Amino acid sequence: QSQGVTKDEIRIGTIQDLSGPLAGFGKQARNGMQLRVDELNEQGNVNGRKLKLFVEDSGYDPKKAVLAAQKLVNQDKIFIMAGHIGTAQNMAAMPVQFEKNVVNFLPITAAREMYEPHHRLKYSFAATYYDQIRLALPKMIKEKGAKKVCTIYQDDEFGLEVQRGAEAGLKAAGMELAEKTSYKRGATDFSSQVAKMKAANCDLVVLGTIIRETIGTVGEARKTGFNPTFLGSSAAYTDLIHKLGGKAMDGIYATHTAQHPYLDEASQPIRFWANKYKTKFNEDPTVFSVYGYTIIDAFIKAAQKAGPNLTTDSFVKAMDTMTFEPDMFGAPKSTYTATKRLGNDLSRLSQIVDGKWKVMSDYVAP
Amino acid sequence: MSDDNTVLQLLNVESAYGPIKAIRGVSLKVRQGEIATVLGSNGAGKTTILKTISGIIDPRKGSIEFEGRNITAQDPAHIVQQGLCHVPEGREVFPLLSVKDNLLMGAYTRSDRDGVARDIETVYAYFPILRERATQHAGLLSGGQQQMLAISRAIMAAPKLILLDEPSLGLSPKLTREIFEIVVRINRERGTTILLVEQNANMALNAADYGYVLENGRIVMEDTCERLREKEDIKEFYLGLKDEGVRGERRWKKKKTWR
Amino acid sequence: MLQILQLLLSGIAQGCIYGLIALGFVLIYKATETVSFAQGELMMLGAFCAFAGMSMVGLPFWLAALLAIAAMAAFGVLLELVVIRPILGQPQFSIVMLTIGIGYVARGLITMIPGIGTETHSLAVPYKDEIWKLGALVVNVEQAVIIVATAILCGLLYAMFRYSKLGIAMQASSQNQLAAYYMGIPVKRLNGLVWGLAAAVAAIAGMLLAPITFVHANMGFIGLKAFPAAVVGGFGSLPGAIVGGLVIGIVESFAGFYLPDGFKDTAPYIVVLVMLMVKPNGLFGEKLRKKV
Amino acid sequence: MRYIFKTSYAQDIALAKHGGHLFWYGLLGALLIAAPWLLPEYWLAQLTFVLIYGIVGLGLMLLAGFTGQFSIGHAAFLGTGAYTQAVLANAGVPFPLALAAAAALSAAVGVVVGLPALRVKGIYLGIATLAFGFIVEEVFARWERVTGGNSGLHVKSPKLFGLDISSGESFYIVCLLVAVLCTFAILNLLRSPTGRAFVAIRDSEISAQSMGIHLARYKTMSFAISAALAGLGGALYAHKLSFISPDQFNILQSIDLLLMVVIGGLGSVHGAFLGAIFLIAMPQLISLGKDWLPPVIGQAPGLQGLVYGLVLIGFVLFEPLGLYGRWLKVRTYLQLFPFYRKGLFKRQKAFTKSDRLR
Amino acid sequence: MSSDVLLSAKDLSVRFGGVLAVNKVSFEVRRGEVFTLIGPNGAGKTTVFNLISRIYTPTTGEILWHGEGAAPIVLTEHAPHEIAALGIARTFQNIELFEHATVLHNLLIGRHTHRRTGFWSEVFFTPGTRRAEIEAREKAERVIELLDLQHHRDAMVAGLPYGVRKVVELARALCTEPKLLLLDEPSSGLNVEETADMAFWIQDIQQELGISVLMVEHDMSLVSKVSDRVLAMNMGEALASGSPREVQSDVRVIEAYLGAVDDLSSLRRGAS
Ligand SMILES: Nc1ncnc2c1ncn2[C@@H]1O[C@H](COP(=O)(O)OP(=O)(O)OP(=O)(O)O)[C@@H](O)[C@H]1O
Ligand SMILES: Nc1ncnc2c1ncn2[C@@H]1O[C@H](COP(=O)(O)OP(=O)(O)OP(=O)(O)O)[C@@H](O)[C@H]1O
Ligand SMILES: CC(C)C[C@H](N)C(=O)O
Ligand SMILES: [Mg+2]
Ligand SMILES: [Mg+2]
Repeated sequence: QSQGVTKDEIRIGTIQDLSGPLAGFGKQARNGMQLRVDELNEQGNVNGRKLKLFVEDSGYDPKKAVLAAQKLVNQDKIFIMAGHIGTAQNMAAMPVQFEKNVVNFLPITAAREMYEPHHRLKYSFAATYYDQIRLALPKMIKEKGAKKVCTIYQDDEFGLEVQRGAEAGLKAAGMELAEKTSYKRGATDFSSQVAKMKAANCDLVVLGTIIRETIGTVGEARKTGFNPTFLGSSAAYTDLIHKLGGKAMDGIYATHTAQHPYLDEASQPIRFWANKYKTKFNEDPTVFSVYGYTIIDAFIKAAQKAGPNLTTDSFVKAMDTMTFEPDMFGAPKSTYTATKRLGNDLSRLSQIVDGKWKVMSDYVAP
Repeated sequence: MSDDNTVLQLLNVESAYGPIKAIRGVSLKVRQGEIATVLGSNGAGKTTILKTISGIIDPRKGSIEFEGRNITAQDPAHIVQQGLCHVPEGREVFPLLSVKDNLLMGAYTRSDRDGVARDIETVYAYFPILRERATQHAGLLSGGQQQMLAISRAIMAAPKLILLDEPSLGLSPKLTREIFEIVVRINRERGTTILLVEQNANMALNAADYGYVLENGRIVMEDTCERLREKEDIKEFYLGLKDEGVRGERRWKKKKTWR
Repeated sequence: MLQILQLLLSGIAQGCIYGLIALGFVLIYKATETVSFAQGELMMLGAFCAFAGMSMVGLPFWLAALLAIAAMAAFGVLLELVVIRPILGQPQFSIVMLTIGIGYVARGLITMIPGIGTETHSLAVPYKDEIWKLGALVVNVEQAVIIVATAILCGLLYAMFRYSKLGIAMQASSQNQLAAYYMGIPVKRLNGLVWGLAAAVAAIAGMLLAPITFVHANMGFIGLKAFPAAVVGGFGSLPGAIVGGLVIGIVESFAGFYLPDGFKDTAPYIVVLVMLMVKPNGLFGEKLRKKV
Repeated sequence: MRYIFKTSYAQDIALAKHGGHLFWYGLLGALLIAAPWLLPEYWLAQLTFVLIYGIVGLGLMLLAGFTGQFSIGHAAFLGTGAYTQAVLANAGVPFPLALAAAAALSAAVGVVVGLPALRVKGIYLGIATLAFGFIVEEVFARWERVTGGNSGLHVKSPKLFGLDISSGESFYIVCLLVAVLCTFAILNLLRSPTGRAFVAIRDSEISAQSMGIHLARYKTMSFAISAALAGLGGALYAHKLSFISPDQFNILQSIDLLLMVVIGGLGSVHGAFLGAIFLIAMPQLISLGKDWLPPVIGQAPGLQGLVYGLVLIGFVLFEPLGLYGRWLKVRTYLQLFPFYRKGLFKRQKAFTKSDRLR
Repeated sequence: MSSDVLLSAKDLSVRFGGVLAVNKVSFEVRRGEVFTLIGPNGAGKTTVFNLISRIYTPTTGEILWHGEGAAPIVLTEHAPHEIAALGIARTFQNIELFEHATVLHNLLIGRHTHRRTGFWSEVFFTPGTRRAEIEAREKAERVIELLDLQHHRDAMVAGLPYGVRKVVELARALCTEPKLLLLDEPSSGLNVEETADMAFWIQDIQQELGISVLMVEHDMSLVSKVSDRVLAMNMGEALASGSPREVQSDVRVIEAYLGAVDDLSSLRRGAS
């Protein structure tokens, strides 16, 4: 009998950034998860068990993440850690969980470390930043006939993933990196980084950035009359970019997996779902709400399959034979095995066209 | 009982620092235009009385009236604005302001510019050194010079009542004498009432009209200064006349303990 | 060459912001000898006020700005009244602690506003994204505005402390509260005034900064770079604050460009250390020493 | 009210001033030793953190509370200790050695950071230390070969003479031991010439000097000791958290440490630990409390900071002397219970003078 | 005893910006004597003290210290904190005590120059340290007794009245067991009675303890009672020196410093 599972309750823990630079994401992810949990508890249960979600705030700070993990694992005795946001944060928290045999289930970050090196308690769901950029970059270069490629990245595990992806992509295209700049987590002034890239007169910039940094960088560039092609990762694929950045953001590209649910153009089921979300949290859902929702959904499916005697082992066994069909949000089919712990490696490309993300390419596999 | 010309009146005031009672039920009265003095040995509570009057310490008991208005435990600044100025023990100048600015701060409560200008001149006349050092940081003045500055600030304030706490502290004999002449002049010419605390009892008893004797927190004697000057034990303990006798014995005791 | 000018320019603009925040520090320091760690947060609040005024109430920029300044000034006074005054006269350090506490509260409160606190907003200033081209040199108006505003503010405050009775009294009460009371200086009221002023200055800084770093709960942390600014200039000197700010800003922008990553963020602190070694009292701070 | 009649100088020097002390501290000690059997795992972990922060607090207390030098960069020392420990432990160096090294290295850094203290005072020193703090943090972030940069560093579980002491209980005991030793060291120091020299420097540098106290030497020493303790704390912290990254040692951490000693009560050894308890318990209490609040408030992210700030403000307002000050009052109250006079603790009007002249 | 001179200052001068605070002042303090500086306010007396205790450095001139050992020591070659170790202790004009420590604590700090314990022995509080501590307290206790401070032993300095603080400061200076004691206005803020005590104490210090005293004082009764020789200064310059009586009768001193000594009755009301 694993911790966090009683005869009528399953305890799920998650750590979100509710107060830091990614607060915009964290809250929505939490809401998405909560929504699915409540749905289940209203409509039924998992083999007679209700779900209980324990949320902690990390403020996008690895240390807080560890403390939060220790609390969730040792005090709240969660059965599983689901949808923990942030690469560095996950890296920090995982050991705590693994010590107590708690699965790290579909963290909201697409770093390779989420399933590599292999560990039986690691499950990750989306194409990695590394692959996203590695695949998208050469196409971009060809398409735009770019001569000089630069990168700006957050100097932590996340940023580095993007950076490495870019280098790999360039190698494929047989090019060298013209200039690489980095910034500290939570930085607000990017003038000198931009100046550097401008001086190296780059015509394509890979963004290892998230929300504010993306806007800050692009904004600063536009101001100083520096207009290269911008390519971001799924970390930058968020409506916040064009909401905050305004028209200055038009034209930038980002790779991603799930899609932002623009209500006016969304399909009927999504609109229905969105309304439920809106009535519950009175704000529009975003792509991160979708992440949160689908993560819990996946958990439920797996837990169902694991059967009435739910333990970490039975869950892992069930999970390792799972296949998730494409859902209404347009996420591709994903499968897991005892050795393959990345759901799928498909990603696509979008661009902001007059204030909205427009899908530019279909899913591509490495 | 406060007859009309009473400026300041304390009714059994009691002040303490935490658990330590510094003054116990002190009642005293200062009349319009007079110079009153409080004598007392170290730690008797003289400074405490003055601090209590100007609201630096809130009394535990008792009341303080200034010109009939009750000023017990009010905000010090407010009390001063009523026309009462306190020259504290140990100078308390503004170390990083120029001497000139210090003087101007003395006149903070005043709004008559030319009046202030005139008084600055008067003060400079009393203490030429202050004019010389007008632009120097007050903190760099010598002890005595700071004392002059402190007194001058009070003059600048042109108050109705001045509380003087050991004005002669660290002043040369000549200046001590001059200070007292100035005090007396201010009192006579401007009719400023003055409450004086002074270790130099001899000076005090000559300059003042009325005196109180304070011993560990209580007033043990009060009378006009003429009479006080004549009292035996005043002579002995405060004027230091009639030295041998008592002191001789204490001396002998001390030698014994020391070996 | 042009490159350098461009860097210089953005350095100066950034520096002015530091200077502007430092101005707040110095203001409070001169008048109360406490170091306010809440200055950055006050700035943040100011920015949010303006944002609220414009986006929610839908006021025109100038009106919103004025209101924000007024509101913050009032808030500053209130803050002093409720939080600072009760422990006036306690060791400076407890007051410093208070300001830190205020910082936490401000950040917390803002963050707690549902749907607004956690988001990042942009302040739609009329001159947003406008740029002047001087030849090839790009001056963007946001920065120009900052520079001008800073200069004016500094001038005004300097005059106040140097010449006005009020300003001198403020310094007096910071140097020796007791004596200030003896002189009948209304120390408490002056403190209230100072905090009001400081908050207003912060509000201005906030609104000037908003177009560049956006409005969000943690924008106040930039205040940490304003400390070096204030120190380089010599804590307690208003022009010093600005000059210090400029030094920091410029060094930063050049370090960011010419030096490897990481130096950009540390440059200000290296500068301040060097400064303290060679000139312990900063550029404008005078050498003080107790006479015994 | 208890009156102590001193009959010998030894009594004046003794740590425990009377039987009562012995009894109560003995009891405390017993409870602490029994803790692993009394407390559930999670709370024991919290207690361990209290001890760790307490050790750091001791150091900062010595510096800020007794020598009057405020450091706003103390996290740097914490970090130095933590990274030294992490690197050495991962390299398989025995725990005690690593610990010693951590303390020593931090002390060395402390000496360097102490240098400006010889020339600058008050706010200037504060900023100088703050600057050092930032620089050291950046070093942790940039020196990737050793520290693993911003992606952080995992710390192998500590081994003492072959046996693993990573389990909550055993590691707690280790921390307890270190904490107790450090406390005694500090107490001893404070009741001997060195300690008095520190206090002298705090109160009046000029006359300290004229009493023959070598300011530079003692200030540096104070910094070194303080840093060493922070280093020790950091080393233990590294193991307890088992993951360290540069931004764990940023300015906010430094400020927290400072808050700790101030809330605990500057100038009292108890204060260090009381402050630590506060620092650790606070977030716990908040996160416990927030379940009772309506979700709009309870779930709001800002709550943590808000409450923290409010409590801090409350403290400074009602107890500028910190927890220890409050404790003293409570004790006095109990001691002279029937005769307690109202207004005995009524705060005097107080007035400050310029710190710039000292 | 090499010579009977303990400390000698040769044309000392120091200038602060425009102010020539001390100007070519020379004097000698002999072993076992009480030597007094008098002079109007701002004459430069305290500055002379500050020069000796190395708080200021003279612009010109030198100060020689004839401690034990034949060769005199040039004070200006020593750091401020070394002065105490040489055997020179001082008090300050406006008291500089350790406010937040008890009287006893203050005195113990005074013992600093005699510390024998090392850092580690203190950390472990070895028996040696314990012994040293007890000894320090015994020494302090004798001073406390001499100056009648028993009553205040464990009181916080912050709470003491001005007069007592003066005495505590003297006590602290004595605890360093100096050869030369610099007293800056020891009697200011004391009333006649206390001043008389101070006089006795100074005499005890000189005669019983054999400590030489260099004193600045404005109270002429005290000066003439205790001092062997007096140097009068004015505007930073030496004005006159010699026995108390000689100096007090010097016209320039009277003119600049003492003022006409007529009776005080002219102050009284009614007296025209
Ligand atoms: N800040 C304080 N804290 C505690 N006790 C104090 C404080 N200030 C004064 N006292 C006590 O109050 C009593 C009166 O002190 P006060 O300074 O009024 O005496 P005083 O007559 O002015 O002495 P002096 O002539 O030396 O100035 C003294 O016994 C002193 O110990
Ligand atoms: N650090 C300084 N900077 C500038 N001027 C100074 C400094 N120290 C002393 N002075 C000036 O030097 C002169 C002598 O000062 P000093 O303190 O020696 O006088 P003093 O003889 O002690 O007078 P008092 O009897 O009033 O104490 C004074 O005019 C003072 O203003
Ligand atoms: C949700 C993501 C934006 C988080 C980010 N990719 C990170 O790894 O830190
Ligand atoms: Mg007094
Ligand atoms: Mg003097």
